[in-house]
Amino acid sequence: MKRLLIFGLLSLFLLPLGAQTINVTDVPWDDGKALDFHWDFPKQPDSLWLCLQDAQANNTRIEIPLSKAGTQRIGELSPGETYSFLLKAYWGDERERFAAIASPKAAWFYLHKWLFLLLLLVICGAILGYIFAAKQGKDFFIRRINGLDSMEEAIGRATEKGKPILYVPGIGDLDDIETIASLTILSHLAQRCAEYNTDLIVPCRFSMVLSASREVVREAYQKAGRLDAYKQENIFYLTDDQFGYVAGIDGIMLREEPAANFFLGSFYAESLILAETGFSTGAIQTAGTAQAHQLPFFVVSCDYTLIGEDLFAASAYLSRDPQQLGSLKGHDFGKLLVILLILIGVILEIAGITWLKDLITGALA
Amino acid sequence: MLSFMQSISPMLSSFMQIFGIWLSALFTLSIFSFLYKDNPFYKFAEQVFVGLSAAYWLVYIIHSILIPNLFAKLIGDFGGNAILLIPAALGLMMLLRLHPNTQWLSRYPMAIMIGTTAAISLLRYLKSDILFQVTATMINPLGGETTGEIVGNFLLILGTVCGVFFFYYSKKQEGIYKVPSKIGIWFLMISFGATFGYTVMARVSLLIGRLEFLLRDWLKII
Amino acid sequence: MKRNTPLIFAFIVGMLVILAEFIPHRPFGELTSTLENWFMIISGFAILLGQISLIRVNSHIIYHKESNWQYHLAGMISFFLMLIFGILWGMQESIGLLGHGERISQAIGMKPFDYLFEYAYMPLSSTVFSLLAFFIASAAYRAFIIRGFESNLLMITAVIVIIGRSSFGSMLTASLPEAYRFWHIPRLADFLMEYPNTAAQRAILISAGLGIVGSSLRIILGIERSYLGGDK
Amino acid sequence: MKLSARTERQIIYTLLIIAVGLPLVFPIGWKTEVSGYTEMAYKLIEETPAGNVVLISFDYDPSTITELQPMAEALIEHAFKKNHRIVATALWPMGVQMAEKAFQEICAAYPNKVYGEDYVNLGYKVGGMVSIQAMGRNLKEVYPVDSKGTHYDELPILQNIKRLKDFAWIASLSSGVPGLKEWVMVAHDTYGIPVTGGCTAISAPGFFAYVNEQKQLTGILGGLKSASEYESLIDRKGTATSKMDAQSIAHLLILVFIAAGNLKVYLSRRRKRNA
Repeated sequence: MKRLLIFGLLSLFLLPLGAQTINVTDVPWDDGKALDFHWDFPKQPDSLWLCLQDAQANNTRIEIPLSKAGTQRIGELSPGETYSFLLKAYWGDERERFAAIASPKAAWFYLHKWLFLLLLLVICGAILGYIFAAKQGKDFFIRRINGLDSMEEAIGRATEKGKPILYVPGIGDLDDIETIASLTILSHLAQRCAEYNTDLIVPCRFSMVLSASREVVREAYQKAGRLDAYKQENIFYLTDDQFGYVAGIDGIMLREEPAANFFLGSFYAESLILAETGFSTGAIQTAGTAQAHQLPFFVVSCDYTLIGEDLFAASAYLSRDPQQLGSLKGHDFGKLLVILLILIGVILEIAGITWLKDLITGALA
Repeated sequence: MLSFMQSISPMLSSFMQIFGIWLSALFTLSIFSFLYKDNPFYKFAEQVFVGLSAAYWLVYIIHSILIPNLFAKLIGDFGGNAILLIPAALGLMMLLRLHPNTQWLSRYPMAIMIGTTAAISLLRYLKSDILFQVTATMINPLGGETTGEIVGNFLLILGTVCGVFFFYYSKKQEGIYKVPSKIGIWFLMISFGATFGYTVMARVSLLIGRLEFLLRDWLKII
Repeated sequence: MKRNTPLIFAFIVGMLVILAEFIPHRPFGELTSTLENWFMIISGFAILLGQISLIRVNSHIIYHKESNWQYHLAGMISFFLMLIFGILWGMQESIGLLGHGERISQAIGMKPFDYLFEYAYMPLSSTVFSLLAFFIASAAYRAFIIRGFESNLLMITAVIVIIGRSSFGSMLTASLPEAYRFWHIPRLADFLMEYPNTAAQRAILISAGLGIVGSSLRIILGIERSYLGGDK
Repeated sequence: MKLSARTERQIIYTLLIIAVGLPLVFPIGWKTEVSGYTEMAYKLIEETPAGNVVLISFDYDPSTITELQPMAEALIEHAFKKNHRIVATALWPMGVQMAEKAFQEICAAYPNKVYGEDYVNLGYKVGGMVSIQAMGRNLKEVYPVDSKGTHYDELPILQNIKRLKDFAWIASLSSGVPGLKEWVMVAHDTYGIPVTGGCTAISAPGFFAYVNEQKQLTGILGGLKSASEYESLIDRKGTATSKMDAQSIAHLLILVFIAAGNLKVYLSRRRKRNA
């Protein structure tokens, strides 16, 4: 404590002397852990020696470049604590000492991130705005998803041939949003199946998915007024095991030869086994997943593929659920914003103006 | 007895090593037997795998999370770490999910975990997968050094913009709007082709690894 | 009440994390840091929960002698064997309840836990996915048939990449003159990966990223609550 | 001649085994060419000054050992050659054992490297992205002890390491979630540390979008081929290179299958048309 006092007094005494030569400032808009140390001598010194003392009187030597004038940022400090600086400068035999006191302050906002915050608020605001508008009953337009065209074709073919339709809701459990989206589509398909009196087979991997699927299909048959045609035993549990599940479905495809297969939900390594077997039985195949790695296998061996977001869009399109619909519109707003930003950015870059890109990159630092 | 144990120890150890390799080979072939059809060997190997994997996770969760980050801290300096009783209690509430009557209590730790993950994902995805990708696409296509790079840069910009437009659902894809969407799907197809090629590479690699084990460690052909 | 209070918790922690991203001042950074450490401990218990329910499901199957119960019994035996080994003698350099078990390790060459890992877990884990090499080969023959323009685009790219990522590809076009180097197959494959592929992947990242932002936002604000499960 | 689907499949499987097995028994020794992204990763490590502490995260399990283990070994060897000091972590529990194996393998050739001074295995932590973020604030809170139970403060290598920012580069070997993506998002995009890494070939195309002007990723190794490229860059006779022959032959075989399949369909269509 005593040492600190002496150091402090010394600094006070020397302060007026060094005021114009050295200067310590707080780094603005930061977490209060850094100070900027500036120095400016009339002539080039031969050597410089800077020492920093914290409130507990611990001294740390700080390396600074040997130059006539400069600024050194000192980090890793504690916010609010007072730090004393002592700089010794040598010109041959001549020596001078300068001292300064400063304390770093924590700000209430990272100013450089303002654009990041603004974009966050704009995108989130758009999503929320659309959700609330949808909940108020506003009906938004969503284009028809191409992959869904298969539904009518599939039902038509199945009715004509008198064969069932196979629907696989993916290998995800009920906490997976892809499975949820898949069940929405299943509900729609089941209703059409009920209307045309076509059998619908739904093998499930998890018991939770099983009960949800039964619920969904039963409801759909009820809506179509054909509850009598609903066959609970067609919606069944196969096994929890990933490959065992696929082997089971393979067996069904070879035995029953469904007229149409639907693989919608989350799929992993098993996608290609399913798609291959289905392809070889000649069924009309529709697949959809958000797992980008698996899409190639579906694209080559299925007639229709819902790619990534398509799966969720299809679910929103069919269910008209305000939450899904509003969200999707919000995302669309974001996509438009992204496209616009990219196009403006590219034009500016070609013109040699890097202002916009620097602005966004700066906000992300 | 002890000296007897010691004297056979090297023999036992080399026996155990050979036994281990045979065990590995047995398990490897059992899994491969699925290629013929689903059979008892495969089912057995599969369940052993599930069991071992679960035990491994359990042991490591206890050893590397619960002991050092919770129990050791609480035992070492209870006063200083008493606040850790809160996550410990929340963790125990998580386990109450197993019983239907106490299941509702697990919603609190769940809400905290999901809330934290959601907020972190929101920030990170917005930054890394959206905004950084936007600035990475803001390039001067003419800035490339070779013709290949210039063409590539144009494709990069075109593909990104059209690809994003492909996932735009608020407009019917008719007339002029059909064009970017079509281009977008072409780019997606090229990318899927690349993924396809890479997947072939990955799966073949894994097979090479297993065959190498069978040929080198087990049969000692190589 | 049972349903809404957790939603408030999710809201508070979510907002805290978001605010801490923009506010450098105390106490946001410290609070978030504490929250992150708690998160780790709670996740530890969550994984524990997973393993316990696995035991529950399996013992149910074994007790009621449901189909294939014998295999589940084998699974449970291996589970407990590995667990007990791990707890008693630890693994690798970590110590267990009974110390390092030097005598046993000497007899079998390594710790029992590591032995099971090396000779049972490793081969099982690495073989399961190598099965897919066979499936890919048969799919290549039976399903990858040239059809429309779009799937052709996919197939052509795939073929270039498959050749380009083998040693064979570089030999095939090694003799091309310098002016045509662009068409050298490994280069062509790299070009496809670096530009068109990157463009498409970027589009996927952006649109999927927006989806994640949307669902995260709905969770934080309590609009999306399906993760809490049914009301019971 | 008409073959049943089952026979066809059996022929395909057998051919594949032969195509992969033969080159393993009789190696050919084809050379590979180094691609740009592998070189980028190599340069990052090559140009980092000696003495720096670096972090390698083992985010995989034995199922992808053939692809990722050679990368791990090559990265460790390269870092040792450049006298970087390595801190190993794992976001997957099995990663701890993978790290141990890799160090064992490389330390045999570098007997003077001391545990605790030149390298350390911190072990596994749950939580993925959240844990990485916590490491960014305070590494010791996340890792009070290493995988052997030694306290953080007793490990000389960690003396000047307080948080992620103190590492010169970070590499993640990743076969899924959590893994490289989380490291990019937090370690690079939030804390600004150069991140590189290796992944299985399946996820490689998805990571290419991060290799850009912003250097979200500084190069990437995707699959066995990149591993063998890296081995050739550091002059290492590693396991990836020896497997590339088998890989190349199998690739050719798959192409033959695609061609044969298409030919078959074409012929049967023509026959139908003629009939």
